Formats: sequence, C-alpha cells, structure tokens
Amino acid sequence: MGIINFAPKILDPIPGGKYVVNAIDYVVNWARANSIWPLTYGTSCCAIEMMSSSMARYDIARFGSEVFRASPRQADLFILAGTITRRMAPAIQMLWEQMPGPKYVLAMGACTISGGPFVYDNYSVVRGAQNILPVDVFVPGCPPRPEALFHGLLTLREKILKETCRNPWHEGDTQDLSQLDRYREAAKAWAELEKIKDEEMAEARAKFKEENPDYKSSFKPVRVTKEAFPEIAREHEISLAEKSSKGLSKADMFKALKNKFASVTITGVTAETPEALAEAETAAVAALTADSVLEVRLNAEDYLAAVEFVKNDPAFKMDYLIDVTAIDYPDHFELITMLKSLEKKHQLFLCVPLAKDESIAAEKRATSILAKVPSVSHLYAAAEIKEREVYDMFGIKFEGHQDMRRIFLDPEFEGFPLRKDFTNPNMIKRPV
Amino acid sequence: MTQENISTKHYIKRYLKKCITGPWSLLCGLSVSLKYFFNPKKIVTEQYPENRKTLKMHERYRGRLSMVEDAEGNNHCTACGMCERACPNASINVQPTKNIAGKKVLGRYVYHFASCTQCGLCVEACPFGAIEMSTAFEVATTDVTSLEMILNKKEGQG
Amino acid sequence: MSMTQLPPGFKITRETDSEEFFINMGPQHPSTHGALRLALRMDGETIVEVVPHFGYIHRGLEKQGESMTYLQYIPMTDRQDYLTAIQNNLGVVLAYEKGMNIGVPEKAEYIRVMLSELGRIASHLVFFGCFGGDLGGQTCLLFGFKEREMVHDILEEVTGSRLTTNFFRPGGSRFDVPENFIPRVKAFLDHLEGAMKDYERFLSKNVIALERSVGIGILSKEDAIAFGCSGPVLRASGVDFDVRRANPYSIYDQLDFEVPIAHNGDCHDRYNVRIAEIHESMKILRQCIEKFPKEGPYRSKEKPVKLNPGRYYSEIETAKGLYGTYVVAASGDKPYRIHTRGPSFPHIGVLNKMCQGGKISDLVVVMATLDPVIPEIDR
Amino acid sequence: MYVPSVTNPIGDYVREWVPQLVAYLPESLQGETTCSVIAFAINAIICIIAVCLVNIGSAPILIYMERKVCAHVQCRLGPMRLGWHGTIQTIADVLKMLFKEVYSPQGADKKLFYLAPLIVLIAPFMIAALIPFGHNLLVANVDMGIPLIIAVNGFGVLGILLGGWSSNNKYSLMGSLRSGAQMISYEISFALVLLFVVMVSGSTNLMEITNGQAGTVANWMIFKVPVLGFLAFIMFFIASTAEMNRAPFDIAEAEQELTGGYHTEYTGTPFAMFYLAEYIALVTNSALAVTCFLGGFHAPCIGFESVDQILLKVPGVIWFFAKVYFMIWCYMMVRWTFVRPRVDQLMSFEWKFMLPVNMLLLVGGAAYIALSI
Repeated sequence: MGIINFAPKILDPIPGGKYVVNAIDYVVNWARANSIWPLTYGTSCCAIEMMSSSMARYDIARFGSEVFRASPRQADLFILAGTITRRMAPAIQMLWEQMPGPKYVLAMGACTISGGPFVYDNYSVVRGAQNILPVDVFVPGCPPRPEALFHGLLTLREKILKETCRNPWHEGDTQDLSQLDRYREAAKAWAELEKIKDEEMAEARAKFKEENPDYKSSFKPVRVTKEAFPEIAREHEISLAEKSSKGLSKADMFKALKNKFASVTITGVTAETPEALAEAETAAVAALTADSVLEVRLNAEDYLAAVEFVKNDPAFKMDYLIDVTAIDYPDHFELITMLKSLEKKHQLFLCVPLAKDESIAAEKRATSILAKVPSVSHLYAAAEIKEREVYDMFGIKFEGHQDMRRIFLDPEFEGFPLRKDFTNPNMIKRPV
Repeated sequence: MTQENISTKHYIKRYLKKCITGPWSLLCGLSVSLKYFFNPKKIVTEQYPENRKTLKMHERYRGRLSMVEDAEGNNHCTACGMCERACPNASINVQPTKNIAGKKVLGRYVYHFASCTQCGLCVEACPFGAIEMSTAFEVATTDVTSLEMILNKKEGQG
Repeated sequence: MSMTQLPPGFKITRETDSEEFFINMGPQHPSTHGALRLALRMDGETIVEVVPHFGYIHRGLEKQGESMTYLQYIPMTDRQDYLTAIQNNLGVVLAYEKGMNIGVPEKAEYIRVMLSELGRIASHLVFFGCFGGDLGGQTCLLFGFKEREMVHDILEEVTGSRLTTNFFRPGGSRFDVPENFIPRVKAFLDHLEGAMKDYERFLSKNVIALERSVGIGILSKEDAIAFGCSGPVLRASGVDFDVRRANPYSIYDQLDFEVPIAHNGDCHDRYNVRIAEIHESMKILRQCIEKFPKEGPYRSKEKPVKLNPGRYYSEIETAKGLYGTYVVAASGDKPYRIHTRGPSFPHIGVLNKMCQGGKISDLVVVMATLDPVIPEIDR
Repeated sequence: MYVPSVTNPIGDYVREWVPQLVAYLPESLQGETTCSVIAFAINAIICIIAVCLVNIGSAPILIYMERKVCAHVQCRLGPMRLGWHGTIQTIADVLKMLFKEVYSPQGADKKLFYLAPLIVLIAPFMIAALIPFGHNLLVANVDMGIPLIIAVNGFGVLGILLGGWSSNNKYSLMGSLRSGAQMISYEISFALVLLFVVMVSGSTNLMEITNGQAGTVANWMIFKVPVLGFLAFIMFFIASTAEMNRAPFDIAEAEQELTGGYHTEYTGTPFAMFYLAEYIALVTNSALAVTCFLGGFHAPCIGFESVDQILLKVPGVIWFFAKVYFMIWCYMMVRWTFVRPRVDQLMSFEWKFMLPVNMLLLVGGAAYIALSI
C-alpha cells in the first residue's frame, strides 16, 4: 500500500535507519489519525445523528473530519450509519472496495453491530456489518449521540496510532454472524454452567436443608410503588369525531352501497335469512362508534365496480386513495382499500375477501401467487405503487396493472413475507 | 419545463426588475452571513472531549442498561424475567440459578448491548426497580465481544 | 444502448435513441435522502423518465410487528420517520386507544400536542436545511440543524432520547414533563422567532433560490390528489386538507391555527408552505403554553396490554403528511397485522411526473421539497 | 546570443555575482554568453521556487482559512484540535493524501487520467509568474501580460475536460462537460472586463497597470472611473468565480447532483492536485483582481500626509498580500452564502446579462476616456 511500506526494507539495513523508520511512522500515523474524511453514506436514523454531529452544535470539524466526501475514492472512513439490508449489502461492499487504503470502518448504532431491533423474525436485515466488511470500531446506541460518535472517532484514532510500517494497515477479515442468536447462545451457555453448578452444589444444598429445615428467606423484594392514575372514558375522542364527521353518515353510505351491490355486508355479521341479515347489518352499522371507520365487505366481482361507483358518485366523491393493503387469513386473503373524500371528509374501507387458489400444490403454495383481483390503478394513480407493495408482500396479483413487479424485495426473492406461512432461512424466531 | 409565451415588453420589464431585486436579495443574504461571521457569540459548538467534566446527560437520558446496586453490590433483581419479556428484541438474558437454600435467584444478568435499542421498556416493566438506564454514553469499542455484558456483580438475594 | 429493450420500470417508448443514456442515482447518493435508487433516463442534461427503485432499506417492520406485543411495536415506529419519531408514536398509540377503549387526560393531550408540534418544527427545519443544502448552500443546512438541536434538547430532556423517543403510551405518556419544560419551550420559541427571520432573509427571497424553485416540479391539484399526496405537498398544490383540521384528534379542535395553502404547486410553494407551517406550529405551541394545565394526571389508569379484537384505523398529520396506522387485533397481546401508511411513499410515486423534462438539478430540488424519509417508505 | 533576463534586484544581484563565480571555471568556458546563461538559469530557478512557494505555500493556508471562515459563518468553530485552533490541520490532510493508495478505475484512459491534474495546475502557475507582487518583485515583466493571462486561463478547462472524460464515469463526464461550457462562456466576460481595464489604463503590461494606480485610493481602478470601475470590479468578481468553478458557480462539482463532478474518480495525490489547483487559482485570481482594480502593491493612501507617511512605510508586498487575502475572504463569504444556479441558468446569465453589461462597460469606458481627455 504505497511506498511507505517499503521504508523498513530499505532503511533497516542502514545504521540508524530504524529511527528514521520510527520517525516516518510517527509522522504518517499522526497525519492519518488526525485527518479522517468520512464518506457521505447513511440509510436511516443513525445517518441523521451523523449529520447532527457535523452540524454547528457538535461540529465534527474540530476533529478535521467535516470533509464528508460524496465519492468513496476520496474518503478514509466508512461510517456505517443505519440498517444494512440484504439488498443494500452488495452496494456497501462495492463502496468499501472503491475506497483507497488505508481505510477504516466504523459501525454506528445497534443495527450495524448486530442487527439491532431487527434481529429476530426478520428476513431482510444483515445481522451486523461484520458479515460483509471488516469493522474497526463499534459505537453502540440506537442511535448513538453525536458525542458517542466522537468517542468512536477518538477510539479509532488510538487504533490508527498503533500502526507501524512494519505492521502496516491491512484489510481485516469478515466474520459470519448471520445466524448468530445471542439470546439462545447465552442461554445455552448458562444452562451448561448451571448443570455443573447443580452437581457441585447438590451436596451443600442437601446439607443446608438438613441444618435449616424450616429456613425462610429474609429477603423481601420491594415493589416499586407506581403512581395511581384515574380511569378516563373515551368521551372526548368520540365527541370530537362526532363533531368533525361531515359528508355522508355511515348508515347512508352503507345503504347506498347495499342498494347498488348486493354482496355488500359488514364483516362478522351473519344471519339466517336475508331480512335478519339486513337488520343485523343496520344494527352493526349503528353500533359503530364515531371514531371508527365504516368497513364494508364485498365480493371480488363487485370490487372494481364499487370503487368506480364511489369515486364517481356525486354523493360519495371518494377522490383520495389512502392505502391498499391486505390481511392474510388461513383460508383467504382480505384486500383492504382505504378511500377518503377530501371534499366531504368521509372515509370508507372496502374489504374484499379473496379465496386462495386451491389448485396449487402444497409445497409450492408459499412461493406462488394465490389470488387475483382487478387493479384500481387506472382510477387512482396512487394505487400503482401500493398494489405493487401488496403484490410483493402477499403474492396477490392485480389484473390490469401496468407494471406488476416486486417493489421492496429482489425479483429473485422467494416467498411473500407478510403471509403467515412465510419461511425464510434468514429468519430466526423470537426466543421470548 | 414548459415554454413561456410572454410579450417582449413584459419580458424586458421582468428582466430589468430582476436586475434590481436580484442583487438586493443577494445582499440581504450576505448581510446575514456577515452578521453571523462577525458575531462570535452566535457560535453554539460544544467541544466534546474538552468539556467532559461539565457534560451531564439529562436525568432521563437512556444510555446503556445498568443495575441498581447498593453499597455492598447487592441488587434487587428477583429473576422474574419481566424485562426479558418486555424487550423488543431479546437483548436481555435473565439467567436464574438456585441458591444454597434451593430458591430461585438471579444468577447472571446478561445484557447484549450490541443489539439493545435503548427503548427503556425493560425499566418500565421491572416491578422492583432493579434496573435503570444509565447516562453513560462513551461506549465505543474496538472489540465487539465486550458488548455482551454481565450486569450483576453478585448473585441475587433470596 | 438499444432502446428496444428498456430496463424494468421505464415506460415511455421512443423511436429515436441516439442521444439517450441511463444514470443510476443511488442507492448511495448525497441527495436521495437515504437509500433510494433512482434510475434516470437522460437526454443530455434533460430527464426523460425517472424510475424509483425502493427496498434498499426494507426492514420487514410489519412482519416483525406481528410477533411483537403492542407495546413493543411503539419503539419500532420511531425508526420509520425518524425526523419526527414522536409523531409516529402518537399515530400508533391513537389506534391502540381505539382498540383498548381508553381515554386520555387533558394534561396528556397537551403534552402530546406540544411534543408533536415540536417534532413538526424539527422536521421542517431539517427540510429547510436540506432544501438549501441541495441547492448548493451548505450554510442553510447548518442553520436548519442549529435550531433543530434545540428542539431535540427539549425532547431529550422530556423523553430521554434525542431521536427515538418511544414516549407516548396508550392513555397518556411515559413520563410527566419536567418542571422547566414550559419555560424552556417558551425560550426556544422566542429564539426561533428571531432565527427564522434571519433564515428567511437568507434564503426565501434569494434570487438564485427563486430561479431554481419557482415553476420547477409543478404538481397539479388533480395529480396531487390522484397520487395520494398529503401534507405540505398536497397543500402547496392548492388542496385544503389537513388531518388536524379535517378530522381532528387530540385537542387540535380547541386550538386556533391556520392551514397554509399555496396554489402553484411548484417547489417554491412547497418551501413556503413548510416555512408557514413552522410559524403555525409556533402559534399552536404558544397557545398550549398558555392553556397548559399545571395539575392533573399525565396518563390514565393502565389497562391490560390487549386490544379488543377488531380492526382499528387512526390517522394523524405528521410533518410529512397523512400517517395512518391500521391494526388488526385478534386475541392475545400481539397484533394479527399492523400496517402503516406513510406519507412519503406516494410522494416518491409522483416523482416521475414532476421531473419529466426537467434537468438533473431540478430533480435534486424536487426531491428536497418532497422531503421524503426513505425508511418510512420501505418500512 | 540573446538570453532573456529577469529584471529585479535579486536578478541584478545574481548577475553581479555570476562573473565572479565563472572566473573559477576553465578558461575555455568563460565569456559573456556563459555568464548570462548561468545567471539566467540561477534566476529562473529562483523564480520557479518563488512561484511555487507563493502558490503551494498559500494553499494550506487558504484551505485552513476556508474551513475557519465557513465554520464561523455557520456558527461553529471549525478545526480546533490540531495545533492552536487547528492551524496544522491542513498539513495533516495533505500528508495523509500523499500516503493514500492511488489507482485508476477500470476502463479509464490511464495516461490522460494522470495527466489531467497536472494540466489543471499549469494555468494558475503561469499567471502567478506575471503578477507584480512588489515594486521589484516580478518574475516576468511581459508587455502582453493581459492577453497572455486570457490565453493561459483556458488551459484549466482542458485539464478538467480530460479528467472527466478519462475517468469513464457518467457523472464525471457530465461534470466536465458542464464545466467546459461554463468556463468557455465566462472566458468572454473575463476577457472583456480585463479589456476594460486595459482600455482605461492604456497598457497591457501588468506592472504599468499597477503603476497607473499609484497615489491615493481614489486612483485605484475601482474608484478611478466613477461607477463603471466598481461595476467592472463586480463583473470581474462574478466572471472569475465562474472561471475558478467555485461556489455558487461550482456546477461542475455539484456534490448534491454529481457527487463530485470531474474529480469523482480521483484518489490520493491526483485528487490533492485538483484540490490544490482550485486554491491556487483562487490566489492568482485574487491577485489579478488586486492588480487590476485595487491598486496592486500600492498602499491605500487617503490623501492625508501624516497617515500616508505611516502607510507608505509598510512594504508593498505586504499591502499586496493583505489585499489578496481580503479578496479571498470575499470569495469565501460569497461561497458560503449563496446557492448554486442551474446549468442553463448559469449560461443564460452569462449570455443575457454579463455579456451585454460588459459591452456597455466598454462603451462607457470609451466615453470616459473621450471625456477625460
């Protein structure tokens, strides 16, 4: 890595050359340790703290590190600020490779050290930057304060000052921690220790029991007295919702929809006869509190027509699509289309049960598309990306959608994460 | 961007107006930066390693988890495991053991600082006030294994 | 490159192909505000088409939420829109309260509103900084963050953390506010008033900033509604919609504030709306300081940690826009499904529409004024 | 045989001493020609060292100054921990960059890739040789000073274009193309403003231009021609900012758009050279502004005998550098205040505003000369 590393080879045979090498070491290390230019890189919360640290209050410039380089070729330090996902990992590796040596990596925050909040039940987060890069300094915290980052910088400085020409900077090694489950490891280790202890202590315990047959512990754990709080009813919120609700009432909306589409019902309402059903539905709608949203259930065949109807009907005028999402039940999906009228201020959720395709073999079910529904992206432009999300997460195909690709996950990704039967080799089940 | 369709007269008028308002607005901006440049009192920088002595975190600041211990190093933990269950990502291992009387007491309180998000839910959940969030923030390290900590010095009482 | 086979996502087909080329912006780029990748199809300096590629920070929060208790999910919302984490807490807590059927004491409501508005100010100050910074004026970035630090000081004193606050709980909040909270907020507001005057003089009328933002990235009213935009982006296009006004929560109905609206829908309007919102938030905070109840509980009696089975939806107005939380509760203390509707997602969806025909420099300004937070999109 | 001579006291001193030294040489080599050749060689080396010292020596000072100025505008402190108030921070930066790994990206044209930063350095060095730093401190007293500066200034853009093109990176290429367009456009304004100076002072020799501004402050070009002089100064300021690719006209680097423009792919020493060239250009452009508009090395006399006596005691070179650093400070304040225009706006600003105004300036200058005679 540069001519400096040949200095010992040339200078050592010369008498007194060692001192020259040491002097060179001192100067070079002094320069490297005091001029650390970080790379502008950040993915999430830690990036904001990293930015804060370069701002007026904390001012990373005092350390000479305010020169955040946008190009990796001019940077010395890679501050890994923010979660590393499996999709981002190759990009990060590439960035690191583009940096000229000697280069250092500082893992900032819990996510980059171990996966942080995303360790368990997670399919997309890399559990620790050590899996992909050699990390020099770890700064725990979520996110660490700017001061903590500075402490990390100072720690790195110490580390750089220890380098010599004879033992120059070299690329470190990565560690495979992708399947490390800290909780279970620790529990296992403890269980073994406990076994040994039990055996060792067995005698002493028996003896103790003999000597103190009616021993009672004097230790009484003191409970922390918690403040007492009054119970408060939900009046304010409900009256607030009542006051602000304009436009069509829930009952009117339901009635209008029911008249138009026969399949419209309310979730969970069942009855023997159509008359009883209608009565029960009206009762259910009337029972809805003001702060809840009317959620009507209708068949997939009526879905597109219903959305079109509420969008164009002058009484409804649902011009705003809040969201499209779905729920996975064991035997069916439910597609929720959340609609709103900006003008009339009323909301309506359409809930469409979609039967899962039974013709697909059991072993292929988890990775194949199980349901289809017409797309509403031609009615609401917002639905385009939302439907892609539902497709990506649930494997529900939207017919008539222009651009049905996965949105968050790689095209090669197998399975649909938000399904209940989703499995992934990278997922570790929560131990507690 | 769209092409504008305006008359020549209007265009010249706008051009001249810009010639006057433009420099003025720039001067306004410059006056602000000059004001800040010549006013050292506006500097808000806190010099971290130098101000270590005076730097105090707020009382509620959530640094790393620590055990409440008395002078002899006894803790209040009963190894009930409430904190363990409250933790969003299993960063706490409460490892109980049996004391000489055969009663379940705390053996080791393992804290995985590497994955802790410092949300404070464990402290909220603890019925005995045995743990707290300390205000330590200088926690950087070059050795990741040092982030797995055993918080209790002594076995739990019982 | 042959245009007959366009990379995925590009839709416009053209016959001439000699001058066009592709540029990848991101996933690590100074002005994509995080890990977002924009594939640009360029004709010289002019943008023909933008295709955003999401998912570089997709962390599977919703999947993880299904195996967490309701309370454990609150800190997870901090990590979505980390610029106003406190408002995200409020959003999810409001949905829980519906399911738990508990009310909130008056003092807690004031604490909620005040902290949310402080969060809004912090977020908009970051916007101010990033807007200036993306235009090339690094000084604006530092100015914006300077005052933001003060907000975060207050937040830290109250909640215990600067960014990831994890403060609100169903029925109130984690702690009471400390004694010096009100004087501190007051002092901060007095300071901010003066600082904002300076900052507006610094950037608002700056002729170069005007040239860069007026008439750039125009978003029509119809498009803004159709694409599901919300918050300042929607209001800058002339739609008078603010959840705090249209569908008030907490005590926003008792407070006197205006909803700033602009009509051109260009970058400068979005900037103006946000600056006006900082002033409105200050107005709200001043009213809250006056009305703040000194006595009273800061939370209601603790309820069991379960939600009654059912589906609950709450929406709030965060600094970015409409933040909805949809919780499907079954039996047990874990949600069956928890879904977040973040405001930034639709904003990136409309990016292509706003940038077509502009320059690459315009894209940077448009991105800055959309003010997206990528982890909130990807979740 | 004609040997060019360097005219300044040091040159005379060398010329005096060289014959004495030559006397020690073998007879066959002695003679007039040898003397003048050796004297020229020694003088040339001294000049090169002087130019390098002024240029390269000022770069770390300027970088430090820039970091401090920007820090104080932004209400922070800037480098603080290395030396007193971070004074030796830039030295550490330079040393570190020298010891960094150097490599070129895959697919780059290696020869041009490494040549580009050298080319960028040429222009400011050549201009520095033409600037009179004091009454006798001048490397090359060229009669065609201003035309030479205008000619040499175009060199910088070549380096940037080559650097951007040879990097094999789209961002670099876009940056260098923007920069090429920008510098070629602003060259016109730059030349026209200098022409105005030439017209008013009646000479293209920089020494003569400076001497034409001797006397009080009122004789400085900026005040000599009422209003027009100041306007020309502002025009020069804008044009030279654009020539140097400095913010707010740094669209070639535009970190937020192009991540670094033409030097995106450069590492270590080559990058340091680009960095250096930027700051040396800052010195030379400020020196040019001082020479042409602010009276060069003349003291800012105000017309009162007693005050002027004291002011005149200070050597001219100190006045010169004081003025240069004031100019640099102005450039820095502008850089840290304004935002960056878009590339097409920058062009239309040049062609629709700068050029007409400069033309008017020339007309005004002509009218001024006609009236004053």
